[in-house]
Amino acid sequence: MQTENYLIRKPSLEKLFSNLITGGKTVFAPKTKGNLALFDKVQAFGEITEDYIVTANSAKSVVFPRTEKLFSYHKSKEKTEISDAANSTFPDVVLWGTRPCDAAAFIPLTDTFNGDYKDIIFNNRRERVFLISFSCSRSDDYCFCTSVNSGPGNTSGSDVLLTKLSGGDYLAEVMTSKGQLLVSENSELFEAKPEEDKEKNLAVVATRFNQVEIQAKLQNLFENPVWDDKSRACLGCGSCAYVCPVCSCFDIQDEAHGNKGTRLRCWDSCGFGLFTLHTSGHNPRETQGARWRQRILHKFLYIPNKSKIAGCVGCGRCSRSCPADINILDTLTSL
Amino acid sequence: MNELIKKAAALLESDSVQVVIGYGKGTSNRTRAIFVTEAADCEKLIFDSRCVQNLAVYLTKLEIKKLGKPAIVAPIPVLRSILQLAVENQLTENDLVILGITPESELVDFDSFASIETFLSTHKIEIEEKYTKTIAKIKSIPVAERFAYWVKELEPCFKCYACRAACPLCYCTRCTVDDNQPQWISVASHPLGNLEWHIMRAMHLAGRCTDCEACYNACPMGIPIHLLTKSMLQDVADNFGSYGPSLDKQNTLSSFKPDDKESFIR
Amino acid sequence: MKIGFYPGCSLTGSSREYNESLLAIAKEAGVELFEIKDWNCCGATAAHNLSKELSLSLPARNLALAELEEMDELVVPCAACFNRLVMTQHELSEKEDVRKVISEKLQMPLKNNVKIYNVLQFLEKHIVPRLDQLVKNPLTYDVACYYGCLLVRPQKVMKSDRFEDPMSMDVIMTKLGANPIDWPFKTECCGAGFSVSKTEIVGELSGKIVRNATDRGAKAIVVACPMCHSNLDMRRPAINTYLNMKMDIPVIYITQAIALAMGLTPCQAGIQRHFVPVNLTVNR
Amino acid sequence: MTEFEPKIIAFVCNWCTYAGADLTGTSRIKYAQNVKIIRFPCTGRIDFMLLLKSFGEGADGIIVSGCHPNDCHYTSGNFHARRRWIMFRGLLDMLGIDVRRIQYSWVSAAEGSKWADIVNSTVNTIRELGPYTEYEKVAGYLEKEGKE
Amino acid sequence: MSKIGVFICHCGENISATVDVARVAEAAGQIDGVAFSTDYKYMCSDPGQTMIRQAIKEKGLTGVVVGSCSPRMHEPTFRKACQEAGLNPFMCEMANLREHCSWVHDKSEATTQKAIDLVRTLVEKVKLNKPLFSIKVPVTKTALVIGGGIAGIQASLDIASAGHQVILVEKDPSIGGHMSQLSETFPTLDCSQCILTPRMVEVAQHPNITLMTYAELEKLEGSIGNFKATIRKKAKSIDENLCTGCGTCITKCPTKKIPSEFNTGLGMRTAIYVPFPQAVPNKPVIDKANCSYYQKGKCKVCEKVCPTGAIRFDQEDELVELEVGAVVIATGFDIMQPSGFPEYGYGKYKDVITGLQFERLASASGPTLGEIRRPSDGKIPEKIVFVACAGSRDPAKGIPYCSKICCMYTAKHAMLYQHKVHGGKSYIFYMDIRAAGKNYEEFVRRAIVEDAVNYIRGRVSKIYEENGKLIVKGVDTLLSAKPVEIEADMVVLASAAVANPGAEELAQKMHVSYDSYNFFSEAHPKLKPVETNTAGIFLAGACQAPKDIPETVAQASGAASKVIILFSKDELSRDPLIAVVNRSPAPVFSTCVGCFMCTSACPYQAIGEELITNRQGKVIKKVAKVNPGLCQGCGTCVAFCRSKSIDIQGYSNEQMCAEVVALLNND
Repeated sequence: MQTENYLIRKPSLEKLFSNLITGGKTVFAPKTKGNLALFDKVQAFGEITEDYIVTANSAKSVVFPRTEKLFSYHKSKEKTEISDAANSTFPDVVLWGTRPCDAAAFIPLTDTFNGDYKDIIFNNRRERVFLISFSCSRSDDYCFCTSVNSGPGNTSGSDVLLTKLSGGDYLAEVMTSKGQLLVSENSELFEAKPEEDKEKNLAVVATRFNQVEIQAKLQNLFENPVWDDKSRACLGCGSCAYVCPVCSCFDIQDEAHGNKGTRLRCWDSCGFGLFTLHTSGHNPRETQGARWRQRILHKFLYIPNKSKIAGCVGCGRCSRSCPADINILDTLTSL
Repeated sequence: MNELIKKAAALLESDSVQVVIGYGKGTSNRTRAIFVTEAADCEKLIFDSRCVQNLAVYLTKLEIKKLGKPAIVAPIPVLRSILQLAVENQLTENDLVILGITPESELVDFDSFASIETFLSTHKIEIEEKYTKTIAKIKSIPVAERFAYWVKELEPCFKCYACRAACPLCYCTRCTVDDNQPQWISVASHPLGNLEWHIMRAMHLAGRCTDCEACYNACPMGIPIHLLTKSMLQDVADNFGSYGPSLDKQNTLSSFKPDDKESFIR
Repeated sequence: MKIGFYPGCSLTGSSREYNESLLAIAKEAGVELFEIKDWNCCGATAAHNLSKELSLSLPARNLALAELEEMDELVVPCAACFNRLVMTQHELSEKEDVRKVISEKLQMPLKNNVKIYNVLQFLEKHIVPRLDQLVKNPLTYDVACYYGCLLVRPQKVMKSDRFEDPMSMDVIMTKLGANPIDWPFKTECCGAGFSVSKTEIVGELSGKIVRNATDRGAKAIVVACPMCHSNLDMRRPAINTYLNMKMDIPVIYITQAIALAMGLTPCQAGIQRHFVPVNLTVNR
Repeated sequence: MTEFEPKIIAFVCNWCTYAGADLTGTSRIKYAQNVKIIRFPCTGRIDFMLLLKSFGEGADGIIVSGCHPNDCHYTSGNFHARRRWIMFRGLLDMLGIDVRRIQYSWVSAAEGSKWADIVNSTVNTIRELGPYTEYEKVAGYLEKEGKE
Repeated sequence: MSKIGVFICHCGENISATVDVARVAEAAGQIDGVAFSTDYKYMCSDPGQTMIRQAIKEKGLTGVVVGSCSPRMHEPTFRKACQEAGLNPFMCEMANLREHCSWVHDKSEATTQKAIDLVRTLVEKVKLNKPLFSIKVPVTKTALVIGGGIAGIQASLDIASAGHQVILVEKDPSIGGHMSQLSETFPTLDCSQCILTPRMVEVAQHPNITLMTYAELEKLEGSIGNFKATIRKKAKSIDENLCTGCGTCITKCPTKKIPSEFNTGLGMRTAIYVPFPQAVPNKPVIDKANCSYYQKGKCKVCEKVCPTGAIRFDQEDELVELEVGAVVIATGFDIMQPSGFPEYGYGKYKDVITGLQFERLASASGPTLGEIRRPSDGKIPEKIVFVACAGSRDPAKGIPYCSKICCMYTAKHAMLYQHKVHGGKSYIFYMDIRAAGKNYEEFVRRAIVEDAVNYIRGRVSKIYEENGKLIVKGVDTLLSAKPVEIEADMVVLASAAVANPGAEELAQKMHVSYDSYNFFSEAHPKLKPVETNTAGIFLAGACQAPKDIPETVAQASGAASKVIILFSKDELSRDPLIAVVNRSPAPVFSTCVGCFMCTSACPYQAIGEELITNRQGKVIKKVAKVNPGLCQGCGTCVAFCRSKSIDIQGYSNEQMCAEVVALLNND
C-alpha cells in the first residue's frame, strides 16, 4: 500500500502510548538498565528511554521467545494427555521504539519460520505484533545497516515509523493497514504531515561493504584462513546469536517431572561447541573458526541464496555484545 | 610498552614460543585479545588500563593450544588464574612463558609458578569496599524479598553462557548444564533455569574463583553475577581463612579441617 | 543489673534475723536489693502435693512480677522458696506449652528468664568478691556448716556433683576466717516439716546433728535455711530431751556470720532473736 | 481448609543416620509422615545439586544427615560434606533461598530418638514457614506462562 | 523398556497393621514400567522368595523392588533370591516400609501414601540400575588382636591354633589384663592366676603368635581382608634379645616408691619393673616418667648392674606397619573411680577401697600376700561393709546401666573375707542380687547361708569416720524399713565398670561405632554380637559391654571363629559399589578434565592418573582413574566432580536424581 505521512506532536505521543495501554496492549519498549538499554515490558511512558542507539537485546523474543512451551503432557499407564501451546491465546504486543534495523529483521525471521513448515505458534505471535519504530538520529562504529540495503530511516517491517524533527515533534510514516487502523482509532493525535525533510534528521551511516559482492565472494571462500584468524579470540559463547534480531536457531528440550512434563523450544547458537556435536563424538564443526564461518555464510550466503534477502540487518549488536570484541565488520571487510 | 614488545619479539624470534597472547587495539576505544605469531607483528601489542579481559581463559582453549607454546601477557588477574590453573593440574611450568605485568605496568619475569605465588602474596585478593557494602546490603534484605530481588536480577539472562566462556576456570570439556543423563538443571532460560544455572556456576567456583570479574564483564545483559562469587569469597575467608590460589594449599572444597566450625548442624 | 529479692513468709516471721542480716550485709557491700512488689506465697510444702498447676502458678507469678520490674537476678534466701521457684522455672523452660498455659492463667507475660539465686549463690557472686575489704573481725573459731536438704537440690537444676557432700558454705566460712569442720551431717534431715507437728522426731534427727557438731568441736552451726534454723534453734528443748543433756551450741545464719565478720553490731545481725543465746562475739 | 502438609526429603548416609532411623523404627518411636528418606553411602556423596533439584521438584524442606564428626565410616566424607554445606548455605542465603528450610544434622546409628526429634522439629519449622511458594512460583513458571 | 516386579511384604502384622499393603501393591502396579506387583505375608520366608523367583522367570522381570524391612536387614536375602532366578542381584532394591514407615507412623492414609511414595522412588531407581559384578580381593591371612587380657589371649590362641598368623598387641608391659589382678574367681573360687598364667605362657610360646607388649595401635587403613595397621612400639629402654629377665636391675633400682598399677596403688614398684612376677614377657621396662635418669639425668644404676648390658636409654618409640586381614578388638574395661561420690569418702578415708583393690588384698600375690589387712594401719578388719552398685544403675551421678559383674564378685569378696577372717562380720548393701548364670545363684546362696554374709537391701547414704571406725549410714528397705548404721573397719565399693579411657579415640581410628558410654557397638544386638559395623573388625570381651570371665572367653572364641571363617577363603568378593571415571566417544574420551581434586578428596588414595594416548602412542589427555581394589564407595569424589565425570555404581547420579524426582512427584 501507499505510505501515508502525518505529524504527531510530543504530548500526543505520550497520549498515544497511554491509549495503547488502556487498549489492553502489551507494550515492549527500551528501558535503561545500568548503562544498557533493554527491550522490556513497560506500563508507563516515563519508563521508556530515548537515549539509545540500539537496545542490547533484540526485539525478536516477542515472536520467538528464548524459551517457548510447545506442549505439556501428563501420562499415566493408560493414556497420555497433551495440551498443545499452539491452541493457547497470545497477547497483542506493541513494539515501541524499535529501530529500522529491528523492524527489518522481522522479514528474514518470519521467512525462516515459514519455510516448508509454517510455524503456527510463531505466526500466531507475529500476527499480534505491531511495530512503532523510531528512526535513528545517532549511530556508532558498529552500525552498518546501509551496507545491507536498510538505513536509519528505513520503513520496511514497521507498521509506523516515527522520525524526530528539529522541533521535537515527530513525523509519522504509516506503512500498513494495521498502522492506518491505529491512526483512525487515535485520529485526534495525528495531524497533517509536516514540511520538514525527514532525511536531514537521520544519522549518517557509511556504507562499509557491498552485500552482493560479499555474497559472490563467499561462494568459494569455504576453505580460507580468514575464519580462524578472525575468530581466534572467540570464547564460544552464544551472545552474538542471542542478541541478533535475525538468528532463529533453536534447540528442543524436554522438562520432565515424573509423569508430567513440557517440551520446550529454546534459543541455541552456532557458536556453541555442542551445536553440531554428534552422539558418535564426531563434530563437523570442530573449531570456533568453523563455527564463525557458518555464522557468516548463513547470514550472507545461504539465506540470500534461498530467499533473496540478507540474514543480517546491520544493527551491530553481535559485535557490541561480544566479550572478546570480535567485530563482524572486520571479517566482512577483510574478505 | 616497548619493553613488552621487544621481549615478545625476542621470544618469537628465538622460537622459544610460537604465539604471544596479548592485548591489541579493538573496535573504537576497546582493546581485544590478539595472538601474535610473527615477531614483526609484535608492535601491535599494547597494555593499558583498558586491558581487562582475562587472557588466561585462552590457555586451555583447543584452538589456541594448536598454535604452539604461548607467551602470555599477564597482569595480576591473569597471574592469579594461571596459578589456580596450575593448582588444578591444567598447566605445567614449561607449557608457557609468562610476561607478567605489575600494577605499576612494569614487566616482571617468573621462572616458576612458585615465584608467581610469592609475587601474589604481596598482591592479595581484596574485595573492594563498594562490593562488600552492596553484598552486606543485599544480605540485609528480608529473605523473601532478597529472593525476589535475585529472580528479577537474573531475569534478563538468556543463557548465552558468556560468563562461562569468559571464565578461565570454566575449562570443563562438558559443562554439567549440558549433561542430560541426568538432566541436572533446567537448560531453558526461565526463572528456574536461570537461578539453577547461576547457583551451579557459583558453587563450582567456590574456593576457586580468583575474583577477576571476567564473568561480569562478559555478560551482555550486565547481570551482577560477580556478586555471588565475591560473597562466596568472603565466606571462604570467614570460614576457612583468607583465600588465594596456592600451590601447597589444598583447594577449599577438596580439603577440610576436622575442627571446621559451623553453627547450623544439629 | 537489677537484683530482685523474694523474702517469702519465713523471713517476715520466724526468721526475721535472716532477713535483717542479709539486707545489712548487702547494704554494707553496696549491693542494692529490690524486694518484689506484691509478692505472694511460693506454695511451699503444700501446693505441689495438691495441685500441679497451683504449684507452678504461685512461683510463676513471682517470676512474672520480677520480670515486670525488669529484674535480671532474683535472690531467694529461704531454701524452700528457692526450691519451688527454681523447680518451676526449670519445668517451664523444659515445657514450652505449659509455660504458655501458665502465662495465660496469670494473664501476665512470662519470659521465664530471671536468674534465680539461693543465698549461697548470691553471696558467692556479689558478696564474697568484696569480703577481703569488708571482713573486719575474722571469725577464728570452728564452725559446722549445715546445708540441710533443699539448699543444694534439686540436682538436675543445681548441677552440683557434690550434693551429698557440699562445700560452698565451707568455702565462704573459710574466707571469714572461721574453720569449717569436716563432718558427716551436712545434709542429714533436720526433721523439716515436723517442726510443728511431730517435735519428738525433730528432737531425734536434729539432735544427732547438734551432737555430732558439738562432738567434733564446732563452736557454732551455720545454716542458710529458716526451716533448719527453727529446728536446730527453736526446737532445742526437744533436742535436749532426746539427747537427755543440755546442748548450748548456737545456730547462726551464714548471713549473720558475715555480718559479725564485717563488724556489724549483733543487733544489726539480729543475733538477739535466737532461742539459743549466741555468745560468739565475745569469743574474739 | 486442611492443614499444610510439608513435603520434606531427607538425604542420609547409610552407616549412621539411616541405621539411626532404623533404630527409631525398632524402638517404635513415632514421627511425622512428611519426611521421606533417600539413602546414600555417605554424606560426602550428597551433591548440592540434588538439594537444588529437590526445591525445583517442589520440596518444602530438606534434611541432610550423617555421621558425627570423626565417626564417618569412610573417615572423612562428613568433613568434606560439612565444608560443602558451609559454602552452599552461604550462597543460598545470599540468593534469598530460605536456609531454614534445610536442616543439617549428625545422627549416629545409636541415636534413634534424636532422628525422630530432628524429623518432628523440622516438620514443625517447615509448617511454620508454610509452603515454599516463592520457589514454586519460580519452578512452576512454565505452567503459569501457558495460561496467559 | 524395563519390566519391574514389586513385592510388598506384610511382615506378619508389622507392616500391614499400619500400612494398607494391598493398596501399595496396587498403586505400584500403576507405575510405568512395573510389570508385576503383589503383596505377601512374609516376603523373606521361603514361599515369599519363591514367589519372587517365579515372577522373575515367568514375567521376565528386569528389576525387582521389595517393599519390606530395612535393606540393612534383608537386602542380601532378596538379592540372593534374584540371583538364583537368574537376575543380577544388583537389579534388586528394597523400600524400607517397616523401620522407616509402619513402625514409626500410626495407621492412616498418609502412612500408606508414604509407603507408596517410597516404593515408587525405588522403582524409578531400579529402572536405572545396571547389572554389577562383585569384585574379588585377596585375603591377608594374618589377624591383629588388640588387647592382651583374657579376651585377647583366648582369641589369639584360637586363631593361631587354626593355623593362622596372629599379632597380639598389648599396651602394658605384660599381657594378662584385669584377670591377672583377680584373687579367686566366681563361682568356683579357683585361683585366677593359676588358670590364666598357663594361657599367657602358651601365647608367648605359640609359633603363630607374634606378641607386641608395651605397644599401641597408631593407625588402621584399608578394609576387610586387607587392612594396613600401624603399631607404635613404645620404647622399653631395654634390648629384649639381650635381657634374660634376671631381675637384678629391678632389685637395684633406687626409685622404689612408685604406686604399683598392678596392685592398684596398694603396693609399690620400682622405675624399671615388670608389673608382676608371672608377667609375660617377663622382661622389665623403664617407666620414663618416674626414672631418675630420664627425669634428672643421673643414676643409670640398672645399666651398671645389668649382666648382659641390655639397658638402652637411647631407645625410641618404633612404628611398624603390618598387613592384616582381620582385627579383633579386646581392649577390655576400666573401673570408675568413686571419687565422684564424696559421701562414700573414697580417697578421704584410707580404708574405703574399690573392689579391684580388695582383689589385690585377697590375692596371694598381692601386697598383703592374701591376708585381708586394712590399708590404713594393716589391722585385720573385724567388720567389713560392701557397697554394691557404687556408681552403677545410678543415672543421676554414675552410669545408668548395670555393671553386671559386681553382684557376683561382691558375694565372692564377702566369702573370701569370711574364709580368711574367722569370726569377721560382713555386710553387703545391695539394690537387687543379679546372679543369673550357671551356679551363680547357688554361689550367692552359699555366701548367705554357709558364710553368714549379711545382705542388706538398701543404699548407703554416707560413710564417715568416728573414733577410728567407719560409720556406714544406710537404710534397710526390707523388713525393718529403718535407717541402719554400721561401725565398720573397712568398706569395699563395688565401683562401676566403664569403658577404657582411650576407647573413643580407638574407635575413631578404626571407624567402628561406639555407644554413648564409649563401649564398642556390635553390628546387631542379637544376631551379630561379635561383629562391628565395619567388616573384618570383631569384638571380644568387656570392650563391648561389662562381662564376666566365662562370657568374655565365649565371645573371644566367637570372634576368633569369625576370623577363621574369613580366613577360610583365599579371596573375598566385595560389593562393586565403587566409583568409575566415565568414558565418552573420541576425541573427548572422557569428560574428565584431570583437575584431580577428586584425588585430594579421596579418603583412600584410590584415585590415580590414567594417560589416554592415540594410536601413535602420543598422550592426548590425562584423566583420573579409580583403583577398584582401594575404592570403598563413599562417593565423596562423585559429589565433588564439577563435570560429573566420575560416578559411583549403585548410587549413580542418574539413580539419585531419579529418586529425588520420583519422591517429590506423586501424581
